[in-house]
Amino acid sequence: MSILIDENTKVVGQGITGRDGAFHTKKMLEYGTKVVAGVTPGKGGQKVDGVPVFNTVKEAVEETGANTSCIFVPHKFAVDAIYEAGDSCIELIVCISEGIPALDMVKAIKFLSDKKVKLIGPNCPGLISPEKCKVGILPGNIFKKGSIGVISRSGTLTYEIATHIVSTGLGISTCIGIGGDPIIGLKFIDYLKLFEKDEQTKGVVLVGEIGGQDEEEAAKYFKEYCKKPIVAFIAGLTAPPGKRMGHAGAIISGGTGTAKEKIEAFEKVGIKVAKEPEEVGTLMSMQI
Amino acid sequence: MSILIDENTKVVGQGITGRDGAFHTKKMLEYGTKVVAGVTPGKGGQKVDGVPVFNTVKEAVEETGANTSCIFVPHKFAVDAIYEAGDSCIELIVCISEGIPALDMVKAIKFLSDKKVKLIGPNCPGLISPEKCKVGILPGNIFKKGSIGVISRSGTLTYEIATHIVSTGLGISTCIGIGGDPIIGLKFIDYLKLFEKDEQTKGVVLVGEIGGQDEEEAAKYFKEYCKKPIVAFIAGLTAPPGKRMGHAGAIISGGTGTAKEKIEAFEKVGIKVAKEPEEVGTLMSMQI
Amino acid sequence: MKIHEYQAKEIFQKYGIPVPFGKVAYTPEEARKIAEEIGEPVVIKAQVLVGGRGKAGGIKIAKTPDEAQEAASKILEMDIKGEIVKKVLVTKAIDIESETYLGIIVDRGSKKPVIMVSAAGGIDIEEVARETPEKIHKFAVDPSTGLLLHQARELCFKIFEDPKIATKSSAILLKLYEAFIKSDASLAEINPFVVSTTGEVWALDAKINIDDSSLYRHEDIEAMRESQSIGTDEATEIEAKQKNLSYVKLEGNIGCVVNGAGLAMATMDLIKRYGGEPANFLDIGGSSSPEKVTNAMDILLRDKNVKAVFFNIFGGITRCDDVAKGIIEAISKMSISLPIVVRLTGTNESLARDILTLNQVPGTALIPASSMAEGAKKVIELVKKTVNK
Amino acid sequence: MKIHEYQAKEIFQKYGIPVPFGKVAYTPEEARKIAEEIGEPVVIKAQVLVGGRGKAGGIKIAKTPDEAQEAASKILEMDIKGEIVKKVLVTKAIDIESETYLGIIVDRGSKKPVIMVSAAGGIDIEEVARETPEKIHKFAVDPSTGLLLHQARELCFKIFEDPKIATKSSAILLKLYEAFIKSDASLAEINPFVVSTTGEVWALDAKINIDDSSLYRHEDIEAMRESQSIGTDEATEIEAKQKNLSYVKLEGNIGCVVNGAGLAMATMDLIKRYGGEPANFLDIGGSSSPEKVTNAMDILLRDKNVKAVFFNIFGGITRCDDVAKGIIEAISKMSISLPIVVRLTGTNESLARDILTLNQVPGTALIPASSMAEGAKKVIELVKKTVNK
Repeated sequence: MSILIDENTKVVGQGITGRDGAFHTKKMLEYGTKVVAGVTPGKGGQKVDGVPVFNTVKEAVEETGANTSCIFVPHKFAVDAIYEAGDSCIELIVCISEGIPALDMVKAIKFLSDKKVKLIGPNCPGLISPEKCKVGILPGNIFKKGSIGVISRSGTLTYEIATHIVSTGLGISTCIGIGGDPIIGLKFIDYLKLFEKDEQTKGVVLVGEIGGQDEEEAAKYFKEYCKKPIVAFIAGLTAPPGKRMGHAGAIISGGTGTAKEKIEAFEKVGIKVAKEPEEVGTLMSMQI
Repeated sequence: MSILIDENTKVVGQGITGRDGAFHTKKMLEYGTKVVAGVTPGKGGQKVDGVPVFNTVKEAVEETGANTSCIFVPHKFAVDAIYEAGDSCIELIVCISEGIPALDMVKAIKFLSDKKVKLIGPNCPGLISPEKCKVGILPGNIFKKGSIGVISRSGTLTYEIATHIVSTGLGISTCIGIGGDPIIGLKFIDYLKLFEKDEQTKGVVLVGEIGGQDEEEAAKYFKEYCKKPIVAFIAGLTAPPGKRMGHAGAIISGGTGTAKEKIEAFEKVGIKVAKEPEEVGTLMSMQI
Repeated sequence: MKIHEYQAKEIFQKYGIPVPFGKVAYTPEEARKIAEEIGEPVVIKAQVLVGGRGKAGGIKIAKTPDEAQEAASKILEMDIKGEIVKKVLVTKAIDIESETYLGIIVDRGSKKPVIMVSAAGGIDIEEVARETPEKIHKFAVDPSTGLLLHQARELCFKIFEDPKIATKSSAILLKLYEAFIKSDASLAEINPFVVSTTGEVWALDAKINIDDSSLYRHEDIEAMRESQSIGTDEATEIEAKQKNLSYVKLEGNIGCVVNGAGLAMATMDLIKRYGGEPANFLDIGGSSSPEKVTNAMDILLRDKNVKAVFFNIFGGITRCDDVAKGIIEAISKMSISLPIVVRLTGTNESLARDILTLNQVPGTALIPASSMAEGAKKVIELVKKTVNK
Repeated sequence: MKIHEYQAKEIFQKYGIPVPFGKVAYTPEEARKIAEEIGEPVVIKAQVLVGGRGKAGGIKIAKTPDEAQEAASKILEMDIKGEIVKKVLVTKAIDIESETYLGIIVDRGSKKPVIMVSAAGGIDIEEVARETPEKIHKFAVDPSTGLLLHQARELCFKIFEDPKIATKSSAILLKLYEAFIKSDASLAEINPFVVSTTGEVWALDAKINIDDSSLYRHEDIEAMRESQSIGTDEATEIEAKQKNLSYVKLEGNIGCVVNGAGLAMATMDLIKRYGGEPANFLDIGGSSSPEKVTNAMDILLRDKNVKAVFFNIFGGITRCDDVAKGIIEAISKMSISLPIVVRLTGTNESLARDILTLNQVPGTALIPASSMAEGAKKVIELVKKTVNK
C-alpha cells in the first residue's frame, strides 16, 4: 500500500526547465518515478530528459493524465504554481520551493480548501514510498521498503533518522518531509490518519522540532484515534526562545513551542521519545 | 403557504434608528409584521416603536430569534450590513438600500454563497405576503391575499400592476420587488422555482425591464420546469440603447437586453405578454 | 459613467498597461505641436463618448505635422452621432503585426467579473459575439481570489501562438484586471490590443465604463466627468443626477414626470403605444417634495420640443395629497404655459384630486386623470391640439 | 524580522492608527529638545528589540525637558537583556482611562490570521493567555474576505462597555488588520491600546514582526533593519542570511556547521546531551560549495569563545566527496588553528573520508567521525583538552 504515492503516481514537474527542476526530474526518473510531464510557461513543446514540457498544468494533465505535481518554481512564483496545480485537477501537490510569504500561503490554502487536492509543503523535501515512487528531492538510495511510516518537519535530519531506521533492519512504507514553514498544507495529524489506515504501515516515526503546536496536536490525536505505535524525536532542546532556527516555522515564541513541552506532550500519552537520532530505530523495533 | 415570508417571519431591522428605518418599521408593525429587533451599532439598549435595538445582528438573533433581516442602512455601509446578516444565522436578507457598487455586491454574493441564506435586492422595495407579513417599503393597503405570485424588477410599476391584478378580482400570494441593480441576490428563476412549489400560488406575474438576460433565462426556465402560467410585462420598449434608465440595471448595452428581445423570448415559450399594465390582470384571469 | 479614451489611457498607465505616447489637443495648432513633439507618424482620434467614431471618420493617420493639423481641423467640431468633437487625442502611430481583444465586464448572469479575450481584435466585439461566438474565450473570475496568474496565462495562450507574446499579454491582462477592480469599472476593454512589427505590445485603444454607484469613492474619476460634457445633453443628465433625479432626453414632445424607473419607462412606452412621442425619461424617486417637482420641471422645460407634461405618480407609501400639494407649490413658483396632465394614484388619491382641482394656478392648465392610460391619452390629445394650432 | 516601536508606529500612522506624537532621540540633548517641542509631560522609551524593557527600567516619565534629558541619559547605553540601548522614543504622555489589548497573528493551527482582543491590556498578553485565557477573545479571519466591519465590531463590543469607544475601536482594529496584511506581518500588536481621560483612543505601544519571506517585496521595511543593528549579534545573523546561511549565536564553545535546520538543532542538542556547549546554530543549506564553507567558517570564528568546530553533513543528494573537497579548499585559504571534527554521511562517504585524510592542511587538524554521535563525542573531548591546557 504506502500512502499518497505509489507505482501508479504520475508526476508533472512545475518549473521543470529550471536548474533544480531539471536535476531532480532526472533523479526521480532514475528512481523509477513516472514523471510524465513538465510545465514551464512559454517553453511548451520542449523536452527535459525525454519528458514533454507544456505551457500550462491543465494542458499537461489533459495530455498525460498526471495526478501529482512537484513544484520547483522560484519563491516569487511558487504560490502561483500552487494555485495553478489546485485549479487543474491535480490530486497531490508537493511544493519543494521555499520562501513563500506566510500570508500568501494562508490565501492559497483557503483556495485549495474547496478542491479535492492535498498539499505537502511548501519548503519540504517531498516524499518517498521506497521501491515504488519518490516525489521531491530526497536521496532515494538511503530508503528501503518496509513497515515504518516517517513524517518529519525536517530534511537532512529525516535522512539521518531514516538511515538509523534502516540500519536497525526495519524498512519504510512512506517517508514524508512535511515542510519547515509555519503555514503548511497537510500536518502531522493528517498523515497519522492516513498511516492508521495503511496496511503496509505498522508504526510511525514522527520527527518534530520547536515552534507551533503540531506535535501537541499529534499527541492528542494519537491518544484518541491511533492504534499503531509512534516513536518521536524532537529537535531544538537547546534552541533559545525568540530566534528563528533556520526554518521559518522553527521558533519558540511567547514561551510556547519548546522542545520540552512537545516531549512532555508525547510522553504523557505514551509515545516513546528518542533522546538522540540513533535511538529511533531501536525504540521502534521494540514496539512493533 | 406563500413564499419566503409568512406569519412566522421574525424581522430584525438593520439601520432601524435611521429616518427610513424607523418610518418603515412603524409601517411594517402596523401591517402586522413581527419586527422583533433592530440593530444600530452603538445604539444597543434603545427602543424604536417598542422594538428593542441591539449593537450587533448576532446579539439580536440570539435574544429574539429573528430569522429575516431588512436593511435600511445608507449605501456606504449597506454591504457591510449584508455581510453581518449573512454571518449571523439570518435566513432571508431583504436589502432595501440602494447605491451599493456592483463589485461590492459581487464579493458579498460570493460570501453568502457558502451560507444558508437568501438575499433579496439590493435596491428593492421588499416583499409582501398579503394579510400575513410584509418586509420592506411596499404600500400594504393595495395588496389583497390570493393566488397570484408577483415578481418585479421595479417598485412603483409593481404597485401599479398589483392594483390592476386586485381590481380584476384576483389576489396575491407573495409579491416581491427583486431589485433594480445589475447584481442582485435571488433572480427571476429562483422565485419561479419557489412559486412552482407553493400551493397557494396558481399563476405568476413577471414584471421585467430592459437590461441583462434575466427575463430570457426565466423564459427558458419556464419552458422546461414550470406548470403554472406566467403573464409578463416588460418596461422600456422606447428606451434608447446605452442609456441607464434610472435603475443601474436598466440599460441596453451592446445591442442586447432590449424589451423587444425579452418579449419575443417570452412569447416564443408561450408566455402571454401584456401590452400595457392594465392588461396584466385580464390576461391572468384568462389563464387560471 | 463613460470616460474618454485619453482618460481611460491615463488609468491604464497608472496600472502599468503600455499605451503609445500621446496628448490631447483642443485646436488644430495644438495637434500640430504634439505631432512635432512626437516626430513620427501620428494618429488623430476624436474624443467622443459615443461608439463608431472610426466609421464616422473620427480617426485619421497623419505622417507629418502639417497633415496632423489638417486632420485635426477636419475632426474637431465634427458631429458624431449627435456629439460634437471638442478634443482629439494625438498619439504615436504603431506598425501593427496583429490585433486582439482583451476585455472585462461585470457579468450579471454569473454575478462575477468575466474576462473575455479574442484573437479577433480591432473590430466590434459585439459583432464577433454574434457572428462567431467561438472566437471569444470567457472566464468568470472568483471575486475572492481575483484573477490568478495561471488563469490569465491559460486565456492568453489560447489567443497567441508566440509563447513570449502570450506571457507578456497575461501580465497585461492581470494589470487590466487590477485597473478594472480598483476603478470600480463595469467594463474595461483594450480593443485592439496590438503586437507591433517590432514585437512590442500596446493598448491601442482604451475603454472604461465606471459604475456610477462607486463614484463616491473615486473623486479622481468623478472629476473626469466634469471636464468632458459642458453644454451637452449629458451635462443636463448629470445636473439632474446631482438633484437626485434620473433624467434621459429623448426625441419626442411629451414631457414625463414619474416616480420610479420602471413606471417611468412604462409611461414612455404607453405614450408611444397610443401614438404620442415621449420627450424624456424622468424618475423623481421616492419622495416628491415641491423642490423636487420644481427641479424636475426646470430640467424638463429646457427641452424646447416639449409641448405638454404628464405627471404619472403612484402614491405608494407617499401620500398622494402631499404630492398634489408639492405640484401646486412648484408650479405656483414657475410660470408654465404648457398644459399638465396629472395622474395620482394610491393613498389619499381623491383628496389629491380635490387639491389639484381647487388650487388651479392661473396660466397653467392642470388636467386630472384617473389612470395611467387615461392620462396618456389625454396628454397626447393636448399635444395634437397644440401642434395643429 | 523584528522592528522597533518607533518604526512600528510609523507603519501604524501610514494606515491611520492614532499614535501619540513623538520623535527618536540618540542623545540626552536631543531628548530634551523633543520634550521642549512637545511642551507637555513626555515618556522616554528605550528602543530595543527584546521584550521586558519596562521591568528593566527602560521606560520613564518626564514632566519637564530637564527630567527628559536626565531620563534619556539613564536609559541610553543601558544593557537590556544583552541589547545596548542606542536610541529612545520621546513621546507625549497620555492620561490613561483604560488599557486594552488588540493584536493579530498568523495562526499556524487554523492557517489563518487570528485577531485577539482583551480588556486586560497593558500587561504581558502571554501571561493573560496562561492565567486567564477567558479574557482573550479570538477570531480567525477568512483570508478571502479579510476582516469584515461587523466582525471587528463584534469583538470590540466584547471588550468595551462604551458604545462610542467600541465603534471607534472597531475602525482602528480594521486599520490594524490592513497594516498587518499590507506589511506581511506575522504579528501586529497594540498593547496597551488606551482610552485617554478625554475620551480619545491611542496606540500607546506598537509591535510588528515582519515575515522574513516577504521582505523581497517590502524594501521600505527591509531598510528599517539596516539602520537598527550595527555591531550587534543580530548584525552577524543578518550578514549570514545575506550569504544564504542561517546563523544564531549561542553561549557555548563548540562551533557547529551543519546542512539542514533540523539536523543543525539536533547537533546542538546532541553536543549538550554529551556534556558540551554549542556555540551556535548554523545551517549552510542544501549545496556545500567551498565559498559557503568559507563564509560559514568566517562568521563562526568571529565568536572568540569557539574552541573547536564540528562539521555535521548529511550528503543526501549532494555527494559527500564534493563536500569534502569544499572543506579542504575552504580551510586551505584560511588559517585555522582550531581542531575540526568532520562527519560526512551519505552518497560517497568513504571517498569523502579519504579526501579528508589525504589532504590535511598544515596547521588545521581535521578529525573524521563516522557518525553524528561519534563526532559530537570527539569534538567535546577536544574542547575539554583545549580548555584544560
